Amino acid sequence: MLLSITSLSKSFVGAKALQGVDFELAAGEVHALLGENGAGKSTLIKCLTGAYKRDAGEIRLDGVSIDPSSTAEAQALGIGTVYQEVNLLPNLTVAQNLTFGREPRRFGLVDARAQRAQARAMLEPYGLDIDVDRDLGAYSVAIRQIIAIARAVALSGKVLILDEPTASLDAAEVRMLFTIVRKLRAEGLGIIFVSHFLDQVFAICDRVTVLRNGRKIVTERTADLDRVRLISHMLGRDLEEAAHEHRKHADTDHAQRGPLLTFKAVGRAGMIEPFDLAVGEGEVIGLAGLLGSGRTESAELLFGVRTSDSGSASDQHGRVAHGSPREAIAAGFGFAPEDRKVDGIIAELSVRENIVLALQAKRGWMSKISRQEQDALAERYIGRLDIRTSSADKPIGELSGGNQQKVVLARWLAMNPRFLILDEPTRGIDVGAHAEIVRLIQEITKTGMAVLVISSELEELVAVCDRVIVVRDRRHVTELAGADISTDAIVRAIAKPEAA
Amino acid sequence: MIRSLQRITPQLLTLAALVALVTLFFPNFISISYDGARFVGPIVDVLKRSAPVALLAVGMTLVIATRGIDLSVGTVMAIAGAVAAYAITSGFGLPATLALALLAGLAAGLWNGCLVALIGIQPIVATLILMTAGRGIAQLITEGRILTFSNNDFAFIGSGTVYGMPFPTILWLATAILVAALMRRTALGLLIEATGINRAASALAGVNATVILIAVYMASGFCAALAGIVATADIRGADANNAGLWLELDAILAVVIGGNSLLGGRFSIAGAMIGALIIQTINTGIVLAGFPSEYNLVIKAGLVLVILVMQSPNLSADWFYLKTLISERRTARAERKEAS
Amino acid sequence: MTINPRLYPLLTTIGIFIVGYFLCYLQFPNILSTRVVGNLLTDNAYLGIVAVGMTIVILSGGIDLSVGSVIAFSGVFIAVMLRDTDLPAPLVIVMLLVITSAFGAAMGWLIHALAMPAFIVTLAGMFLARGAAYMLTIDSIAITDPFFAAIQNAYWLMPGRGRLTLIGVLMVVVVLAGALLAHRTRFGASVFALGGGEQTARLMGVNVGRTTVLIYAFSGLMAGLSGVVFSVYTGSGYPLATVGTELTAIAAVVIGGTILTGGAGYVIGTLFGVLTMGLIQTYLVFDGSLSSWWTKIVIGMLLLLFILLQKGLLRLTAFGAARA
Amino acid sequence: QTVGFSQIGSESGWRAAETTLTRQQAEERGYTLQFSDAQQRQENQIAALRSFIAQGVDAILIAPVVATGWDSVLQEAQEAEIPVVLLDRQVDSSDDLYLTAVGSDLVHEGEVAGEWLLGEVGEEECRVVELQGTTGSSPAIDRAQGFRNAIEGHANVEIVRSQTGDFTRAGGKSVMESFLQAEGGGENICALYAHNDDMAIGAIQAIKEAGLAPGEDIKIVSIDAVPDIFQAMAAGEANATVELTPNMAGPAFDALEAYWADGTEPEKFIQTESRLYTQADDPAAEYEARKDLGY
Ligand SMILES: Nc1ncnc2c1ncn2[C@@H]1O[C@H](COP(=O)(O)OP(=O)(O)OP(=O)(O)O)[C@@H](O)[C@H]1O
Ligand SMILES: Nc1ncnc2c1ncn2[C@@H]1O[C@H](COP(=O)(O)OP(=O)(O)OP(=O)(O)O)[C@@H](O)[C@H]1O
Ligand SMILES: [Mg+2]
Ligand SMILES: [Mg+2]
Repeated sequence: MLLSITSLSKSFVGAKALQGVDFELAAGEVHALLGENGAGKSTLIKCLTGAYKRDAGEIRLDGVSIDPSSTAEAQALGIGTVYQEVNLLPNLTVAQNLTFGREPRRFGLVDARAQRAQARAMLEPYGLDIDVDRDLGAYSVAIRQIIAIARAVALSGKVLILDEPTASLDAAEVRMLFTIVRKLRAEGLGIIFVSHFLDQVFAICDRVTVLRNGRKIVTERTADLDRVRLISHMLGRDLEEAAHEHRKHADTDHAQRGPLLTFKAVGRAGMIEPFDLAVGEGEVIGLAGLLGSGRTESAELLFGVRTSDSGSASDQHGRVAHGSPREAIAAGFGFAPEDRKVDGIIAELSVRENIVLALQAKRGWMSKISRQEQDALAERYIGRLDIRTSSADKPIGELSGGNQQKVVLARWLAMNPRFLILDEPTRGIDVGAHAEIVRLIQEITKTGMAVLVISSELEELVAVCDRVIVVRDRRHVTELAGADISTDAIVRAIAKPEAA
Repeated sequence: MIRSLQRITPQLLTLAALVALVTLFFPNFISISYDGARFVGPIVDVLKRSAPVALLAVGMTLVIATRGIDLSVGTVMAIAGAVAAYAITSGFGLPATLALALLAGLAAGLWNGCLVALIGIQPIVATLILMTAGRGIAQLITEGRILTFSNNDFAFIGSGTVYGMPFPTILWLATAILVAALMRRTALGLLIEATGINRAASALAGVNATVILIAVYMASGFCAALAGIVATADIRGADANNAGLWLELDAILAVVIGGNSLLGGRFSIAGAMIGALIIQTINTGIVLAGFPSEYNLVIKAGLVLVILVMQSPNLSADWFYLKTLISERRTARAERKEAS
Repeated sequence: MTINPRLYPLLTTIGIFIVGYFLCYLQFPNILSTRVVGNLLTDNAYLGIVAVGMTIVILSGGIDLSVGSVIAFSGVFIAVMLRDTDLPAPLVIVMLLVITSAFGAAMGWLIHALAMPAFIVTLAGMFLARGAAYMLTIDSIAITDPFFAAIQNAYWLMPGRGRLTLIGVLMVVVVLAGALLAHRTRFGASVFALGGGEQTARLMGVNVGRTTVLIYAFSGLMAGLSGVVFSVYTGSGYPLATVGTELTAIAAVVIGGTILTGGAGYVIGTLFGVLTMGLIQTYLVFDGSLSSWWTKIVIGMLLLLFILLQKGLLRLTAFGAARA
Repeated sequence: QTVGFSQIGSESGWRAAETTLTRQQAEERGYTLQFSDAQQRQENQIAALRSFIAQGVDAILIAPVVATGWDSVLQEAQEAEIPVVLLDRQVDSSDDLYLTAVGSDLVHEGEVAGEWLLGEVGEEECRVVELQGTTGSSPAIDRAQGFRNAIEGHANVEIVRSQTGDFTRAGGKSVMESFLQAEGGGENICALYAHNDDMAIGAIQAIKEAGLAPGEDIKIVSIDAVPDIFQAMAAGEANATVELTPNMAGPAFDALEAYWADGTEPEKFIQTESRLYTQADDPAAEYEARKDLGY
């Protein structure tokens, strides 16, 4: 075995993240590490690379017991890692990020020219031809993700660890990544792959290990598994697959319900061309497009995060002001942003406080939401969204990524908005929660709430949307509705220059 | 109540240890007597002398909770004091005088708040500007001299007593309690913490982060003005050159010793108040113990370092680890006993 | 030609300094004489050196409030050692630099090991260093050592009777060395990485503890060196010297375009920040009509003006870049 | 004529008065005064002197913040043939580097205060508490020294407590409070020696608030002779003060005028009088005379 972990344990204050986990990785194998949000996948990886100090257990690399006390040591041992949601350092240039810690030097000083050349060479296999002298922060999440992968690959002499590397990549980029992974596998590397996209797991992984509540449940060859069994391993129960059925467009009576909001010529120079949007009661609208096409910007204009150059919004009572988030909230909008770590969670506040925050801000500082009401709200949404936390008073920053996302959703559901904008609501969320959120979207629309969903997962859009608007090059180009919505149709609309 | 007491236990313990230490050097430290009109004793002095730093620390706690810092409070003390002395000597009544001084503090806070929240200048630099320029403004008012006054009502704020307790003590206690209650009875505390931890996310959740930021700097200015009034009333004169000089550092120290993080977020005003008492105990203790002045700073630095080390989050994590380890061992032993 | 947007803050700083200098020149033509230019370097030599250390600290997301006191301590230490012992001056200087570096390293270690904010640890360090200076002596002590006298009188007389002093040149050299350290070494990359985010830096393989200790040790070293320069400059050691210099240094670093939260900035920018502060001082002396209080107000306002200009220009260029 | 004046700062009323008087004197004689406030920093003063030299002023006045460290900049001034006059504080550079120094002898001031106290208490036991100036500043060091010189050999007078009050009223008051606590509520204190009047005024308030009578229960002697101390003396709350005149510029300009006229070298030290004022010297009138001098 290339890498073997035996009875690894790790606990945090108030949570046992890993309890006696065994894990093995062979050379020339892609091994998936799966589990629900908070199962302990990232913790296992961080213990392995020395980012966390493990409480107990042994790690052997090539049969030699290792105990990296820092990630630098792990890197030196030939373990390259892409950590979940850590997309390198935005304040360094792309080249600096790529060569960090191994900068080419001349006379003891970093040789900037060689550094640039090296960086370009590292990005070449990914077909990324960008200015490596710009700050990393100037590039989109997807590009940063690819850069992080390139860096980890270059560092991995023996083991490559990818913790949800595909969360913000689109299909073409995922395909490219897999080509590279296969090549590395052929070269004899061991690769650990964490993902919530089961299709990807089946596409590339040789074996699967499932964690649940910090314990190892099973390790099996992918070929011997089917989707349903895998999911029940992960959840500890069967998932009602109903969630992924097509939405019964015909059944619903949206058409009869009245229009809710009408946006006219909302846009901003240099960001997105003015567009119109009519939102009906209880309607689910999807925004589809490539990365960087301007979906997030559209949402931000609607919610007043950025101000629109022109345009107006109105409902049946007249004009609606949405020039700032506060105005938008007052008008009954809600917005769960894409980057939950930066724009979503308040890390050191408790789950309860994170849930009530928006409601409290809306009510004003004078009328504090009583403790009972807070507790009731927290309890309701922790139950309803199945948020895994040891208590409502746990700081949200200590929750796993997917659970944090659910808390942010809960914050907006607690507001009971009439128009909810969800930017990538299921990014990094496990299958169970994914199904839960999809069901939730369908459920809340029954009360008349309208939802705008931005998602890179076309299946998800197909599953929940009444209408899908396709965004390309900062323009809203096409609209698909009702029975026309299908993965193929969306892909075609995204790819094709304006035809129909 | 009990929970918040629990949170400041380390601070209370530190204070107790410090009092014990000072008593070791100066045995009369804890003696208090009543001379017919007022309580007398070193402890009473500490309670009174901590007024400026404690008042500053109340505002500073809020500013620090928003991940800011206010270096200008010492200067604002001087401005408010100068305004008050100027007003009272030009014949304004006491209420008008106090109102003017507090207004000056609020205006200073508004200025800081706008620089930080609207223009986006880093708090250290933004308040450094007022720290430098403000003393000039205060001196402009007093023309560089000490503006003395003889109004006894005003002087009462600095040296009067109520039921034998010095008025400054009552003032800072009342201010601390009022502000703490305001923070916890309303949602202000939560909103301030949220803004401090993640301004962008709070703004997206509808928190009016800009207004909150401006408000905390104004609160800090207000508290600084109160401190300035106390200091001015205490010496019956406005000393624009020296009032509050370097006191901002003591106030920041008090807030941090009180267990508040400079990175913003969770805050405890009670902790900061104990921090202020700790600092004043050190200051008074040094004088009472009779060391030569040139040792003052080294002693203070040494004590502060020891306190910081004892309260360090890493050490407390170790403490926690040790405690859980011991209790786990104990339960394991108990289980074994039961089994056998 | 396209300019990398990373360079905008630096270019703005330099631009503002040049324009400011030109405006002063219009009012007082004398200000362009070699005398004034030489003075600008000499008078700000100690500040420039300590600001290099401060830049590194701030780039890493920290702050060092102890430097002003350390400079005072250095002067006193040198003066006392030269007066009371027979040790040769160079040895005393080396001893001092070792002490201040160790002092910085100790603070860095506390910051890392105790997870305490740098602000507070270095605040205690500030008290401690000044207290230590007091304990050595409360008097000001003249330095009569011939070695110091030699450095003091080492200058090149520029045309126009301006003096380019050794300490002025030393400052420029230190700035250049600091720039290389920050922008061209692995240590520098780690400093920037820490400023970008400690957690991320750790995951990318930065040895956070070692880097933190080194950063503050470097700042201590610079403060010590600055203390040496200051004692050359004033020919004495005085425990009350350079009170508040840490704040001046921080202001210079910020005017120089370094972001206080860390992770972005240029050491060369700091040089111009220091020169800008010096220019403000020089302008005030040339003007010579301000009262003590107006001096303070005007310094504050000019500081604000520079920062606002910088912010405004940056916003404009950022906007322009977005447009382009 | 253009005269550059490098002032230490504006840390006290006394210094503000010195600045005012210097301006007044310059105006009366028709000089242009280039004023520079160094904000308590020697480095700023050195820089200011260099700028004055670069500007080519006709003379430089400087109130040096500290005694040491002026050699090289004074040398530069000499090379540029600009006469330098030191105000109110001395430097320990060679005296050919400056034209003259105007000031009082700080040690002597302390001695005058000490001698007054000796005369006052005679052979009685007297426990003295001392409020020192800012630690490390030359007035604090010299005034402490002078007082000790005076009481040396008089075993009945003893300094029992000594602590810095930073030359401020607030410092004087709070330190005095602690002194009172430490010395049996003030019973054991016979006299207070304060390094400046401001600290004495603060201490007087502390003594009053402790229920004692300043000036009687505790004798008070201090230095500077600022207006407010005369008020206290008039009220019987302070006993004596030693004058340090803020008019240093007058004699300085006299010397400069003579020098400009025919190169007359003045004496190297023009000492101002350190006059002792007591309650017998009509303090009320002294107050009236001084109150508008910009203290
Ligand atoms: N720094 C921390 N402090 C306290 N608890 C933590 C910390 N990091 C993780 N946990 C807890 O450990 C458990 C495992 O978290 P981990 O991040 O490993 O989950 P995960 O499997 O990666 O989930 P996801 O799919 O959402 O990324 C969770 O219950 C989480 O709350
Ligand atoms: N290839 C690129 N090069 C430079 N900047 C890019 C690139 N792609 C995106 N950006 C910028 O990054 C920012 C965020 O883009 P982002 O990818 O979030 O847009 P989006 O349409 O919302 O897509 P998604 O929601 O899928 O991320 C945009 O301002 C965009 O200008
Ligand atoms: Mg994870
Ligand atoms: Mg987006």
